[in-house]
Amino acid sequence: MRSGPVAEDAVEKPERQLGVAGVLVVGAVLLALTTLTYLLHKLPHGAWSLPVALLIAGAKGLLIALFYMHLREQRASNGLVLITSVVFVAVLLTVCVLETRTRFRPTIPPGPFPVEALPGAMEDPRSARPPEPAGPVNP
Amino acid sequence: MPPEAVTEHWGSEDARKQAAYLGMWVFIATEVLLFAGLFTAYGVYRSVYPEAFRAAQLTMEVGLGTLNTFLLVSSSILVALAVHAVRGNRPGLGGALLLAAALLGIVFLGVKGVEYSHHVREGGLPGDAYRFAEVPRVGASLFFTLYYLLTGLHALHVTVGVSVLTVLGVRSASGAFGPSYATPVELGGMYWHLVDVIWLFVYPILYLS
Amino acid sequence: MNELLRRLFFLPEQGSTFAVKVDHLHYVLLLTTLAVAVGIGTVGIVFLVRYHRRTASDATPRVVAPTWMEGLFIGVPLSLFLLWFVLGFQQFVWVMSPPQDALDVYVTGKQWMWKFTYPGGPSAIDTLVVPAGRPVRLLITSRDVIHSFYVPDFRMKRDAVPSRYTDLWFEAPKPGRHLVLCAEYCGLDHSQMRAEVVVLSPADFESWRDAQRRNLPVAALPGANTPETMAVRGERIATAQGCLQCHTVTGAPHIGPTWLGLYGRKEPLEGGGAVLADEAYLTESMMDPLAKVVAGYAPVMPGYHGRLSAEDSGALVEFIKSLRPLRPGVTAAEEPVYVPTGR
Amino acid sequence: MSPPAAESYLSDGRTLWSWLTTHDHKRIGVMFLVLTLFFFLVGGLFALALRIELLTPGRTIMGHLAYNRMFTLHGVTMVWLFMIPAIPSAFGNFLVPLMIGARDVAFPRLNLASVYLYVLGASVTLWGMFEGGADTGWTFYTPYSTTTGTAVLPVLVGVFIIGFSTIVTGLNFIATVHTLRAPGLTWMKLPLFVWAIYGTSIIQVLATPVLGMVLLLVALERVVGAGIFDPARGGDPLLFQHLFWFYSHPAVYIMVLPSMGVISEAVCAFSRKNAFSYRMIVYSTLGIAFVGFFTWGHHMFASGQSIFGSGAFGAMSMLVAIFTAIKIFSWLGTLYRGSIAIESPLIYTLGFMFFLFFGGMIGVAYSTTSLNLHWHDTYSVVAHFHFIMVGATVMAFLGALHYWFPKMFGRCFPAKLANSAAVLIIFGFITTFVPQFLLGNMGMPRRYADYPPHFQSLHVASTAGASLLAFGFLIIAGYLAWSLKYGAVAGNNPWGSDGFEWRSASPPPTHNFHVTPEYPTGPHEYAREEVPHAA
Ligand code: HEA
Ligand code: HEA
Ligand code: HEC
Ligand code: CUA
Ligand SMILES: [Cu+2]
Repeated sequence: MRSGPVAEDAVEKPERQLGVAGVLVVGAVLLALTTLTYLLHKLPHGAWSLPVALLIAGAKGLLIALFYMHLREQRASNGLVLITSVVFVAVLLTVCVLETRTRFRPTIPPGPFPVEALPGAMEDPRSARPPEPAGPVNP
Repeated sequence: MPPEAVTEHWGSEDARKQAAYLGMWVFIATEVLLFAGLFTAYGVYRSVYPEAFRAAQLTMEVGLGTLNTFLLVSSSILVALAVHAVRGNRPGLGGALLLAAALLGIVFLGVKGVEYSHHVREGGLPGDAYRFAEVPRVGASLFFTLYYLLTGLHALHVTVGVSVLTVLGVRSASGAFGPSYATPVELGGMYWHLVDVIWLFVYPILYLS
Repeated sequence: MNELLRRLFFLPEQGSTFAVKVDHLHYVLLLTTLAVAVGIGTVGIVFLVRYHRRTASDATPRVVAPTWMEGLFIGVPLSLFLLWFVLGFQQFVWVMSPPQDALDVYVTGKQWMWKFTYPGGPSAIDTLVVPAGRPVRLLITSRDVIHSFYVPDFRMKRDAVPSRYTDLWFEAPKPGRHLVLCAEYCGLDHSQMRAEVVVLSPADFESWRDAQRRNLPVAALPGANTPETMAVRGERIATAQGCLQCHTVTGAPHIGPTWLGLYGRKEPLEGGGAVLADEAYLTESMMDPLAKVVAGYAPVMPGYHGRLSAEDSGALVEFIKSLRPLRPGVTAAEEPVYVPTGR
Repeated sequence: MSPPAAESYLSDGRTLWSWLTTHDHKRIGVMFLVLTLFFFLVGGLFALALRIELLTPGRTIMGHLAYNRMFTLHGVTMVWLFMIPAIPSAFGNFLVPLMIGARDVAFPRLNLASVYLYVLGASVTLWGMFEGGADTGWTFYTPYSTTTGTAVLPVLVGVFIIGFSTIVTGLNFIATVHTLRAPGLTWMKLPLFVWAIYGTSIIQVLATPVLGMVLLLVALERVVGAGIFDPARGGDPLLFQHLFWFYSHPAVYIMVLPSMGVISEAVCAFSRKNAFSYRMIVYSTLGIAFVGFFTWGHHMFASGQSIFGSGAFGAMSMLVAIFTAIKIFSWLGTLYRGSIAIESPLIYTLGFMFFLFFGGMIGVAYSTTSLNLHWHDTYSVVAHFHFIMVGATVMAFLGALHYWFPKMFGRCFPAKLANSAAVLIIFGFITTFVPQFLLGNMGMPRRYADYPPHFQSLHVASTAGASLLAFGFLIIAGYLAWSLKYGAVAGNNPWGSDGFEWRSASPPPTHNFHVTPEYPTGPHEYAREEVPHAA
């Protein structure tokens, strides 16, 4: 029924396809990055270890998306879909974490509630009072 | 070969391909957001109970986790090669590579099973069943629950991926695909890469640092 | 003017300093909305009449909004909205930051009652007594699900979240009584989880508190004759009938099993089996205690058949039902500084 | 009466089987229409039961438990079984391919699958209703939803499955709009309804998976005690609220964006004018889809959320409100110098604009944070969202039903009767929900089976209004059903609309077009030679 191309230009940019060598090189980089993550973990590490590990994971993800999932060969809209989803994951995560971090606990005068042992604490661990300081640990 | 009617519906071969890719990417976006809830829960609770999470993390078996990472990354490489082979008109080779990747996926699941059995023995079970004496309950119990949810949901995806790869591998080996019709292999491959990428993020947050 | 607008918009009495403040913003917003509504309505009607279709083939010009007009569409509402937001958020921050010298009261919500406790005593159920003209800070928590402490006259509410304290402060300028409602859905009797704030003059408040500390009944309080809830009545009967000589409400077993958390629990029976402690079983246990004896206890409880009226036993059941286990995690006393909790 | 068109999608196979196995987007749209109307009726019956119970304080016809279940089921049915699928899945499916000159949606088989997913999810939910139904409210707040003894699980699972159905529909529309536009139909010539559906699809695809996850977590907590939100294990009930509203705030735009699309079409068609500001409507659609994701915390101002969080969410809510304002002004502007025909779709359109404005302004008032502390979880909120969801979205739904009824079935309905029914609905609406807003001002909390007596008079007014509404809907149902069979044959373009969907026959043939249409201009450009005229 219809004729002529869609309103879009060509889908793929075939000249950007990887050859076997390319695929293998990307693969080697991926394996190397994985090893790097593991080695960094072996080193003594502190507050930065998680961001660094996530950064490496992000780099690996980017490589896979671009080359193995052929984003590089495809229209920009496809990349946009991926970027949007990642952005919204980031939004959800950061906003929730930031919100929890910025809550204030009110000052508490001597409370009326010495937290009593719960009934049935012995037989059902579910309702048991946690052994460690109840509630969140302060930074 | 795509049936004649399909191209008519699409108007052009390019449109058909683009729709397939775009549809797959949108699907991938939904998968990413499906995991977002769990990642958020992890982020929030980790920031609330840093010590408990650290303590729980120290009991993870990093070796097995790393092994699994290597397994998935290698299988991804195999899948990428398979797509290349199919596009280059060697569907037989492509099929073999796909089946090999599926095999790695199965090994991954096996390793995961071994890990689970260790946790079960220790009592590091999710939710109500938590009995792990080594780590305090509050917070750590959340860590283990999240651990099971993240890895469990991921394992579910691996299982689906393995079946997809197997079907595609068999069909490819029997010559169903070729340079002019590689879309199913490409889409299946994308799914498998997605499974891999999600693991790449699950691995550091659960096992490392 | 204030009074007129308040009545026009069906707002309740202004029982707190915050209510007075926030109502002004309230009026501004509602009046602007009405004004713009009139504007939009007029424009719409004028267009309808003026440009009414006359023939099926009326010619119409192509009209496109000029850019400056698009700018107005965005700019005018946006600046108004942001202005309102700034004003409102200032009030919000003010009302979320309790002053230093506030009187503290603990508020515990549980299905379906409010309990108020003053540090150092006393405590009361469903009636919160506060002095007029002094800021009061409520430290709110819940023992089971989320509730919300809502006083329409104060124009504010705050959720009671299990395992955590939230706070709310207010200052009631003059003595009076204000209805407290639960505004977060919490189950069966959510709609009946009511209480009352009684504002007394400072002197009355002090004498009330003294009397309370010396353990006078709540009913003696001037003006506070709230209808007794079933659960409260049950508590009184339990004391009067001597149930509490054998049963505790704290969770500790005594001669008989504790009542805390009894309702809904599966009780193991002497001689095997178990029974779900529902209303029927509770009533049966009072009337014919030996029918089912709880494992590990001697069958010593007297039967109360004929000694308790149907209403009394109903009240006792309600009282037992109200004794829900406390959810853990309520933290003990803290240093008097604000610290980020992380949650 | 002779059948309207000799050969149409309706006559192409008349067996039930041919409907159940169809891949035709038009038939799928009609099936969704029937299903969602059915659930609108169910939800409406729940609503009437609610209103009757609230007639008097204390017990009127049901106890607390029954009431609690009733409003939960009312909310769940109306939101997930009616409102969210109503316009996109029914009218979107029917119209989007017609409007972009395509033969079908991109993935017809997936489209059929989404019908079956919807039916499956709806059946599970219905089964849950027969099991007694949940009593958690449509928001499923933990820890109540994880501890109550009612049949929460089937409802959760049902909604979870319906979520997949909406995801599939959204995915399909995105791919369709991207790849199946007819030659020459560029993005900035797309009908505004298509833009609206496109924006909606983006939200559906991005937000719904999060809902799926959070429902799954609640279900797991109920079944195996996963305990992610359980305070006894250090969990945070507020995290549930964050995840839930991350979906549900954007979801309110899933409900309102498609209806905005309907209104954009109807305003143009019935004033014979181009859109006053096409560009702004398009950008604001995308703006809502994007900024709508940053405001979810405005449902949690009173919950113990941090003050900073409340401030940020409040400010973002102000931003998202602007986009709606732009649209309302553009629609008003479209009427300017038009040739306005007062037909029932236009009456609904005017109602829509007015009620959306009111409801929206109440929303803006909430976002000032300080006012929210009084209004939160009172009947004011109930009024806010019914203003938008009934006053606006249901109006738009009815408008769409009337506007496209001839398109879908090739028949006209009695116009005078339709106009009076529309006016009746608007009056009924005002009497039902304005009193609710005032109740909220008085401080009447929502989800109350029983209330202190001083609230009664307004409740009585509201109930009276609800019965007017019900009466109005009955009339509409009556004459539409009658017209299906006995209505006058409509002809291809009874309204004389220049919307692209009218370029095929009414009802359209199975393959939509006999000749591929051409698109020299955008839709609704009436200032040119050769525009269609009303019959
Ligand atoms: C389709 C549904 C829909 C839509 C579109 C909206 C739109 C908006 N909503 Fe609403 N909302 C709901 C459905 C919806 N809402 C539901 C269901 C709930 C309750 C959930 C529950 O708890 O069960 C809720 C609750 C809710 C709350 C929480 C209330 C509470 O529980 O405390 C808030 C708070 O900020 C809010 C805000 C807004 C805002 C700012 C908008 C904005 O998008 C509105 C924008 C529109 C306008 C602003 C009107 C147009 C403006 C003009 C024409 C300009 C006027 C010009 C001048 C003033 C110069 N909504
Ligand atoms: C789209 C959503 C939607 C719609 C359309 C409605 C429609 C109505 N709602 Fe609903 N409502 C909600 C969404 C909706 N509601 C939500 C989300 C809640 C919150 C739930 C919660 O707290 O968890 C709520 C809560 C809610 C409450 C508050 C309960 C409480 O908090 O205690 C009340 C009370 O009056 C109410 C009333 C009504 C009424 C009278 C209508 C009327 O407009 C209904 C009129 C409809 C009919 C009477 C049906 C008649 C239909 C036919 C006869 C067939 C028609 C057929 C054709 C047209 C072909 N609703
Ligand atoms: C002499 C002590 C004594 C007194 C007084 C007493 N009880 Fe008991 N009660 C017991 C003992 C012992 C048991 C456990 C054995 C049994 O089930 O009979 C018990 C069991 C019960 C149970 C069942 C508890 C469970 O865990 O299953 C209920 C309910 C109860 N009592 C209510 C009451 C009420 C109400 C009163 C007062 C009106 C009361 N009791 C007075 C000793 C007492
Ligand atoms: Cu407590 Cu509602
Ligand atoms: Cu919202």
